[in-house]
Amino acid sequence: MVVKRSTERTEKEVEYTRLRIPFGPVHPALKEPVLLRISVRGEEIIDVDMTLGHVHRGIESLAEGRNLIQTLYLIERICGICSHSHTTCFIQALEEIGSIIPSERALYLRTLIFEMERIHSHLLLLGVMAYEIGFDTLFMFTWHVREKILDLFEKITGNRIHHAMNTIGGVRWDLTSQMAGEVKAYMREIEKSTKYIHSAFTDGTVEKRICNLGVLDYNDAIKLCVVGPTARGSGVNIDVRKDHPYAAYDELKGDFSVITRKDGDVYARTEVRIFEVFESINIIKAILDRLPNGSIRPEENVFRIMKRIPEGEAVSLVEAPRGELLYFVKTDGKGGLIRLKVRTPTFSNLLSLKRMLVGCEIADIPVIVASIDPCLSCTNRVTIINQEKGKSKVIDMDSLRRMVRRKWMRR
Amino acid sequence: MKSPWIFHLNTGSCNGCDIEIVAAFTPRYDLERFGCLLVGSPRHADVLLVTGPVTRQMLPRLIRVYEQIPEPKVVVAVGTCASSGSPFLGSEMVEGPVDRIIPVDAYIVGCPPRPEAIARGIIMAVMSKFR
Amino acid sequence: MDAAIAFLISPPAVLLISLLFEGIDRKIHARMQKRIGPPVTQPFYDLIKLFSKERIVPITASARVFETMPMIAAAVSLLGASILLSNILSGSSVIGDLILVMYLLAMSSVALMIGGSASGNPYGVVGFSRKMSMMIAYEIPMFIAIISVAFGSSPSLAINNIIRFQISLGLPLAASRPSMALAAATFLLCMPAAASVVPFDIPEAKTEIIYGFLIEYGGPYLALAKIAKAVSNFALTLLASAVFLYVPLLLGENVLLNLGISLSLCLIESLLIMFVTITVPRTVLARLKIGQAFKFYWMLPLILSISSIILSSVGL
Amino acid sequence: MRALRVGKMLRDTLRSLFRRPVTVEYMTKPGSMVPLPERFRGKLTYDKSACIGCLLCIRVCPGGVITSTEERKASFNISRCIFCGQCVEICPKGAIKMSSQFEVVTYDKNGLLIK
Ligand code: SF4
Ligand code: SF4
Ligand code: SF4
Ligand code: SF4
Ligand code: SF4
Ligand code: SF4
Ligand code: SF4
Ligand code: SF4
Repeated sequence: MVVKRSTERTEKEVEYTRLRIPFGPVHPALKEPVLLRISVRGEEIIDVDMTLGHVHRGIESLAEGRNLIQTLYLIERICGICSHSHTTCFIQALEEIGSIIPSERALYLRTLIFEMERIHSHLLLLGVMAYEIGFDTLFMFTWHVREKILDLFEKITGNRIHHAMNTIGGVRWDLTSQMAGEVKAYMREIEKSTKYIHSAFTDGTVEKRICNLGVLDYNDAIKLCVVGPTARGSGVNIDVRKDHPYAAYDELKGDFSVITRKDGDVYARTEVRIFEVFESINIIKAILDRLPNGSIRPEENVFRIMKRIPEGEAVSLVEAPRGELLYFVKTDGKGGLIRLKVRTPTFSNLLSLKRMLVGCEIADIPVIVASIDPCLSCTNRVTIINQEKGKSKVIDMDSLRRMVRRKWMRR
Repeated sequence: MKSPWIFHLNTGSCNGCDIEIVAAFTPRYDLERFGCLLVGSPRHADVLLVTGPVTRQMLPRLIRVYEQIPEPKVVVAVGTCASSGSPFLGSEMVEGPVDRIIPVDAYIVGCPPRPEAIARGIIMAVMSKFR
Repeated sequence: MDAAIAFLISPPAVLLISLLFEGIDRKIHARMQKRIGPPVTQPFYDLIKLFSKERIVPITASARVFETMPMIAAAVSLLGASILLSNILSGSSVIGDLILVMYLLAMSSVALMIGGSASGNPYGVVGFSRKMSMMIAYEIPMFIAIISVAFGSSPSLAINNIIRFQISLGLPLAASRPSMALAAATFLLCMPAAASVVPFDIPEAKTEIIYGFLIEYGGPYLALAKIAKAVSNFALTLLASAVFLYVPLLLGENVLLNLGISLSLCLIESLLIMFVTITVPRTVLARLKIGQAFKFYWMLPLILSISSIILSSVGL
Repeated sequence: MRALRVGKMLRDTLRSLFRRPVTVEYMTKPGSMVPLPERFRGKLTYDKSACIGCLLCIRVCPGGVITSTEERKASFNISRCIFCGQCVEICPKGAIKMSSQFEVVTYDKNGLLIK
């Protein structure tokens, strides 16, 4: 018994020498709420504990009570950064269930918006990265470049963020030849500016902050099932666009390559994103050159089309800017849904954070967290409990309570 | 008042409004022209920008942040989902809209509103409160 | 000018000028980022607003320390800057010398630091420990540089003696001897850290620790903290321009005799120094980590300052 | 090499110091704003006389904006609108249009009802 008491005391002493810092849920480095409870000794991180679910809105269950067209706009609002990925993924599942084949032109336009969205998302993240390391000027410059893409979105679809481009069986807005010219001209400018941003990211003080930081090696990347640029930054060659081509990617396969880097650090992930912007520009140029003619959507109104979708289920995959996005859709045959399940890329990537963070400094937290590009509005739905490493996993009262809450959340 | 300092709270938004708020501070729109600053601590803030329909988990935080802001303060609901909860109304997880929980001085409807509209909303809210 | 009068008019003048400087800094910063930026008078609006706001003392804070420290910080830095300005105005060195000014300015940071860590917020505590390491890193080279200057000129620590020494030399101090040039370089290198701007704003990094020790301060307390910062930044730039590069002497006798012109020249020069040592670094650089900043300051400026003192002791 | 890159940033920032800022002086200079494209989806307008009361718009609206009035016409609560434009698309008579008004800012949500 005496022995036990003494161990208790040393544990208390350990508790005493470290400081617990809550990172979030409301933190200027994060635009969205997540709570990382971080234990530090001095500046060094010794443990990370995550709590999610702050923006849990119950979208899946809401969708199950609405008709398909309403759901389309609802799931667009899962996220404002890759809204088009979500709708595309959902629509593809519906089209598969209803055996509706969109026209070639529609598929190309979908792809066009998809790649523009990737550019916008990557530029956004590069800006955020700069902001996290205190480089406000680079942040301002990057976001200024990004405005060009948003202008294009507004011209083509009528809104800067939620494009509402997809509809069942096609797309809603056509690309006029004048717009095509504008897109081309803007792409040239963006290419130039992105080169500039790249050179700024190799600048001395920037390099100091992001090289050899938050390393996730190849094996860990495989083990933790990370996806998207996070995985590609660790040398894992996965990309849904190549592996399971959808939309028009089958025909565009030759126009882009998958960017991978071996180092697995923050810089590698950043660089992957920078070069993906160039690849996206290549894809867009190819699309503009080869855009087929034809109608962009079925003539019938959406209710007719919704009626054509029978009871059935489908799984659909797309490569969102942050990685593989998966939808499971089960329709009821009456224009509604029985079940919708969304597996988002950030959700797969978040778990790798602990591996990256432990051993780094407080100053690195925002940088590392930003490097997996965690936008959490789609991800916030589970509670992850990390007990102290090296000890057996204990379920204490607190985590039990959290698990109960998790069950209740899922209802 | 010529220096509204802004604290932005995401209560379950889709990011759309959040990035537009940040965009409003970038060179193109430059809210700092009006003396606005995006601050990171509610203690420094005068204006609370709320985005999102207020989820159950964020409800207590919203109240706490609201209380942490020193008087006089202004609350602006940015976006449709903060103003009225739509399209997330009906979910068990959503407690909003914002004005059901704290008093709101101005609503900016839009999904997301353009940065210009956000600027106008902030200025309008500040003017109504501090005249 | 009479020393007493100079000392009386200095504090409001210092307050006015330092806020104006901050406004100019913010404007230039914005323009360098391709935006319009706030009006130059923005810091005044900010202060007026902050003073009219509610006072909140967090329950976790030890109230008395939390409340008094910003006042001490503002008062002390105002005092330091006023001593400096009134010395230049009056042309005599009755009140205070270089060491006192430096000490008062350092003390203002310390006061803020203590007040912030008394807020009970963990970020405040991290801010405290970061500021602590930063101060150790930059204050030592800075003080060595000052001492080297004191040795090198006459030797004296009184600000006016140094100015007069420069006039008698007919050269700004930094241009007079290699040792003095090194001391000036050290001082200027330490400026961004002393002003706590990017890349050395580590103790109040917004995205990392949310302003560190300022996190819980709001309303009037924050206003006082802002004053303390603005004033000590101004004092540092003025100190650099008066002690190391007293330019009015380059323009000849008549300028030197006219207090108004030489003072405004001095101010313009400090504005330039502010641009070079505060505005530009914070615009074109990214924030360093505490270890990197520490390494930087213990490498270059420390070596510079020590070699300056060695050189000046051998009379170079 | 590294120093050169810092120099580049320095050069560009200094250059922009002497160029005109890119800021659009919205609200401070009358008439200056980011141009609105033709397709912009702004606040709805409703032509009651054209409406035939088919109520299709109610069934597609994801935000629950539209309700039917007693005389079987539509009534819009714009504070709930997410500007998707689906109602415009479905309406057989073109009674609903999207204007270019993008500033839907209000002190009072009740002012946003369109009948
Ligand atoms: S996981 Fe969350 S967001 Fe998704 S459906 Fe369930 S409750 Fe909604
Ligand atoms: S959900 Fe994640 S962990 Fe599960 S199989 Fe897929 S990638 Fe692996
Ligand atoms: S990962 Fe999720 S939150 Fe992030 S952009 Fe994609 S959908 Fe949005
Ligand atoms: S409950 Fe079981 S199946 Fe579900 S996530 Fe946990 S371990 Fe996997
Ligand atoms: S636990 Fe099963 S039912 Fe619940 S959300 Fe996860 S996958 Fe769906
Ligand atoms: S109003 Fe629209 S864009 Fe804004 S947060 Fe809500 S759903 Fe997203
Ligand atoms: S769809 Fe058009 S015609 Fe039908 S009710 Fe609505 S507004 Fe009237
Ligand atoms: S634009 Fe969309 S949300 Fe607004 S009323 Fe029409 S269908 Fe409803």
